Amino acid sequence: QRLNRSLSENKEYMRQSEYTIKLEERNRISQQIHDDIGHAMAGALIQMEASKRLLAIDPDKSSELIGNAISISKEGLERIRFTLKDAKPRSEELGIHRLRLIVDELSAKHSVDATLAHDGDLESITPIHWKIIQENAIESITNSLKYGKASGIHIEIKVLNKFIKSVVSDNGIGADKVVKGLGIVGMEERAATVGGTVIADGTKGFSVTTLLPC
Amino acid sequence: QRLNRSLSENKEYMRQSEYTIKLEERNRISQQIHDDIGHAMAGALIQMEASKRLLAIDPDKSSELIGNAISISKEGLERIRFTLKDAKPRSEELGIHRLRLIVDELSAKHSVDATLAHDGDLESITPIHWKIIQENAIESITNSLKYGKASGIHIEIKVLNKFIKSVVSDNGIGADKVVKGLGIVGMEERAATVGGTVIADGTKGFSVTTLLPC
Amino acid sequence: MKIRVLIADDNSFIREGMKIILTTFNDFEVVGTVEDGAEAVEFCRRNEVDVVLLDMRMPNMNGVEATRILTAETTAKPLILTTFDDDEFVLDAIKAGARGYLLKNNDPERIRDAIKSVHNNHQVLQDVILDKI
Ligand SMILES: Nc1ncnc2c1ncn2[C@@H]1O[C@H](COP(=O)(O)OP(=O)(O)OP(=O)(O)O)[C@@H](O)[C@H]1O
Ligand SMILES: Nc1ncnc2c1ncn2[C@@H]1O[C@H](COP(=O)(O)OP(=O)(O)OP(=O)(O)O)[C@@H](O)[C@H]1O
Ligand SMILES: [K+]
Ligand SMILES: [Mg+2]
Ligand SMILES: [Mg+2]
Ligand SMILES: [Mg+2]
Repeated sequence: QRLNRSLSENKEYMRQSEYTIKLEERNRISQQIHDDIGHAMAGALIQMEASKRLLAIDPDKSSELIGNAISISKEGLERIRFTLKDAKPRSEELGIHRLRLIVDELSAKHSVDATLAHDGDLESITPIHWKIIQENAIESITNSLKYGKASGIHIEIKVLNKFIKSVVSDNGIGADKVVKGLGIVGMEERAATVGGTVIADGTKGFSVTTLLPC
Repeated sequence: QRLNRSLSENKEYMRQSEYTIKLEERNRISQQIHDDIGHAMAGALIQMEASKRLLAIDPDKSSELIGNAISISKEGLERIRFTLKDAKPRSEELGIHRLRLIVDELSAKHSVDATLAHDGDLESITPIHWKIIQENAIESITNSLKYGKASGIHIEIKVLNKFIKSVVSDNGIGADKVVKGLGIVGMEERAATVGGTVIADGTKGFSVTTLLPC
Repeated sequence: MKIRVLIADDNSFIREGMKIILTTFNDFEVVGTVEDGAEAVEFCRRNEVDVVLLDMRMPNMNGVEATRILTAETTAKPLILTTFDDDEFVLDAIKAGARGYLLKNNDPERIRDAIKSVHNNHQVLQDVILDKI
């Protein structure tokens, strides 16, 4: 009970703080674009204007100026590419990183051992897949804490040939009969949006398997 | 005690989550740059190359092409400016927003009423000023919870003609004699980096005033 | 005989600019310019085309899908034109049968050479993407 409350309190706090962090990050990147790319483009623009003016009068000079504009623009594009490469996380990093955060958070703050394992090529998991996997995992964990009284939770992601299989299992008291509530139905609905399914099994501890075609 | 612990636990959680949020925000902006500005620049570049190749053969067409490159680049610059305007928070927003978060967090999670007021033109507070104000406020709040057993904390920011005045006051037990510890000395040092000072007063509740020249 | 090139890009400045650049070389005949992948496929079904310069991001049908169909159904050789080499679709396009990719900010001479080597059945891959395959 206490555990669940603390989880959701943290969620609320995070939601508030998110805005501030986003603003700061946006600010930082904006500055970089402004300094790097904005100035390059402004410089190229002036060279072009000059080239255009000289086109009839002094073609050689005009050609030289447009050459300058080309180099400056190329360098600008090159720099954008660099900034982007630097800035753009691979979706797999974002995805697995998120799960790791959840697992670490569980282990640190709650009296559960949480572990995470994965197998197969994570790169074939799209951001949409990750979103479903994460949301289902959070829902499952909530149940494990609430009903299972589990002391251990394990998350496993397997990328198979045609499927991504994500299993959240606990070592808690399990359930003789699973009467689906909004939690499990929600997981099923999320999976269904990409043609996937969910299997809940309460016979040995509790496990929820999300299968998504890929 | 409990209050303080919860504050610092949240800090730790936030630090972890920050990374994820930043990645997502960076991803979003990168996409925008990629789609908008990158493609515009590529278009301009090819027009320039074409113009250069036609310069001697067909000056009229060449002039038209460079004219295109100029319009595209101008529009691109305009778009960068727009993206930045959209993306770049005014530092005052960032600053006051942060304090508001702190105040809301205090009121929601602790048995204190916290309030925030400001007066004068917040725009003249630089990010460095904000940083000092925020850090000093957090230090003061810690003290108010720890020593003052205060049920009310008030933060007030006043932008005066030559000074920014930031006061954190509580309605707690106060202190007959203030023996400065690392907390207050730290506040003084931060203020000193921009030529400012700190006044601590324990005669009626406790108040800490940070004065920064602007 | 000149190499018959089709240019497919939804950006008219790139389309027309590229056409001018290629026309100033003696090696090419630009047989058409189209605005999306579907038009490119349609054009290649009705006309003899040696090399198709294909933009990645286009409405209706993107470069990847067009590459797949062109490779399966025609003799035209797709060469991808892209702004950024970290574009996630570039790799898909190569898997779908593209002979290579070219950055839009290359020198005209480099673009010329790339089209010629694709025409001669060579692959054109710029360094970065190679280690991803
Ligand atoms: N980890 C678990 N251990 C034991 N029983 C579980 C576990 N997870 C789910 N259950 C059982 O399955 C039922 C259905 O769970 P589900 O999440 O769908 O609904 P709920 O948690 O009861 O309601 P909601 O999620 O809408 O708050 C639960 O009521 C519980 O009896
Ligand atoms: N809000 C307050 N109410 C009552 N007494 C306070 C208050 N703030 C500070 N004091 C008194 O002033 C002293 C100095 O505070 P200061 O923050 O400088 O050091 P500290 O809190 O004792 O140590 P540190 O901040 O390094 O942990 C405190 O020990 C306390 O006696
Ligand atoms: K592209
Ligand atoms: Mg539930
Ligand atoms: Mg202190
Ligand atoms: Mg396009």
